[in-house]
Amino acid sequence: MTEVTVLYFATYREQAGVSTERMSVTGDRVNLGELMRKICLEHPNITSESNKIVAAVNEEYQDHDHILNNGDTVALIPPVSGGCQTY
Amino acid sequence: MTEVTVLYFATYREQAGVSTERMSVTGDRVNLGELMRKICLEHPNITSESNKIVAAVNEEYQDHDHILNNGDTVALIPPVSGGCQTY
Amino acid sequence: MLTERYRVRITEEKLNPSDATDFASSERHGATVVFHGVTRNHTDSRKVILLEYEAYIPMAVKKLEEIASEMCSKWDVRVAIDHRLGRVDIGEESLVVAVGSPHRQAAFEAADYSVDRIKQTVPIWKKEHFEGGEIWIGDVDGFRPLEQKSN
Amino acid sequence: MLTERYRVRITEEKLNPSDATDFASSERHGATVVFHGVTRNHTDSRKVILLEYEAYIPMAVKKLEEIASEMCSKWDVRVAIDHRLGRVDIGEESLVVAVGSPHRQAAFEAADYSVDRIKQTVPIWKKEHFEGGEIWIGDVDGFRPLEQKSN
Repeated sequence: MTEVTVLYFATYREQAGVSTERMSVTGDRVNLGELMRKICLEHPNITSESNKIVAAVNEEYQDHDHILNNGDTVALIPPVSGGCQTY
Repeated sequence: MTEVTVLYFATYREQAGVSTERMSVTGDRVNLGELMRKICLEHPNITSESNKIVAAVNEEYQDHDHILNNGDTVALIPPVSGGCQTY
Repeated sequence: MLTERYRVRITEEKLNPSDATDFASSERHGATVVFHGVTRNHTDSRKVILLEYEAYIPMAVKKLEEIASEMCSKWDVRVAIDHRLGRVDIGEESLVVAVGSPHRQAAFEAADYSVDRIKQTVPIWKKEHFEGGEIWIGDVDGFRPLEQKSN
Repeated sequence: MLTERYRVRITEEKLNPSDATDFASSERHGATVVFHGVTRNHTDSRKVILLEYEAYIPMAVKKLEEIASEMCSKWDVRVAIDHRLGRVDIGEESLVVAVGSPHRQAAFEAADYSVDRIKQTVPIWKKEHFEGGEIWIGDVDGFRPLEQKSN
């Protein structure tokens, strides 16, 4: 059993209808990809495929095979667009 | 007989010891090169060779074969260095 | 010493470019290049009303610091990066990057580079409010979150 | 209309970068790049005390206007160029170029280009006062007065 805090921003926040929540995944060596699948099942309004979602664990981007620890903070990160309007 | 006003800036001003003067060159179709030779004879402290001096006539850079007119303003232009210190 | 060569800020206040410029300057410097990212009244043919910025603040600060630190290690520069959040009206700055250097080429290159990098990794998003709707803008192609993980 | 897209100034007063930035901005613009040329405390190993700028003012204004006009024809930009004359102390600006554009790449390119061009054709000179002497600085290699005569 792995329990984490999940943060939603921008598009994901609006689609999930929540900005932060606690979430538990059964199992010992749960990876980021499994958590994303669970999130997409619980929030069917999230339009991205779970394997395409970029996420950060404890403020660092991680691949989906990254193993989660109890107490981690996981943030779903939509494509970023800071800076300015122009390319 | 061609009479012009001559302006000296920066290094040339200090070498000539004057910032502006009237100068006459005998002849009808006097070119800029001839004026530069005369200037260098009259101001022996100017260290540049006369044929290397860049000059502007009426605020426009000209080649040394440019023909002068009575009343022209001729400026001796040292290599410029506006902007900033760095390249 | 290294930490004094840059500073980053994320704020809801109006940005102050001259403050960033002052931070980036030094008696050793001959050049400062200041980039202002400003809300524009259009995107392609859409008429923009305002932009609204949101960030994952602690991670955005961390990523901006990584970019500033990277600039200081690649070039002989001092760097101030300020990003605004919340509503940013037309003509107002969302981003100010000030880069000072002994040499102007380094200042230009580092400033240009910083704007590219900000679009690749910093978790800040904008919602464009235009005539007739609103949309979250994301640059899927530019987004390169994992490129720099080893930092 | 063309003449309203740029303005140039030569002055003995301290330069005001935010005034130049304001001139270069527009509701159409997403980016402004501001270059500050600043007196530095050294040239190679010489300790610089101050710089002193002199110009052939009417011709310098004309050449700066040619450069600004050229920038506006090559890029979609608005341009303000301010050059200071007389004594410019360490840390003070001798040159401010503000370039606004809908697109940041144009603003960066045009700003960088302007500084190169200013060093090629504009009759402004500086005397460097350093510890132990003074010297007129001239960039013999960079000076390209006749390249653009046809303008």
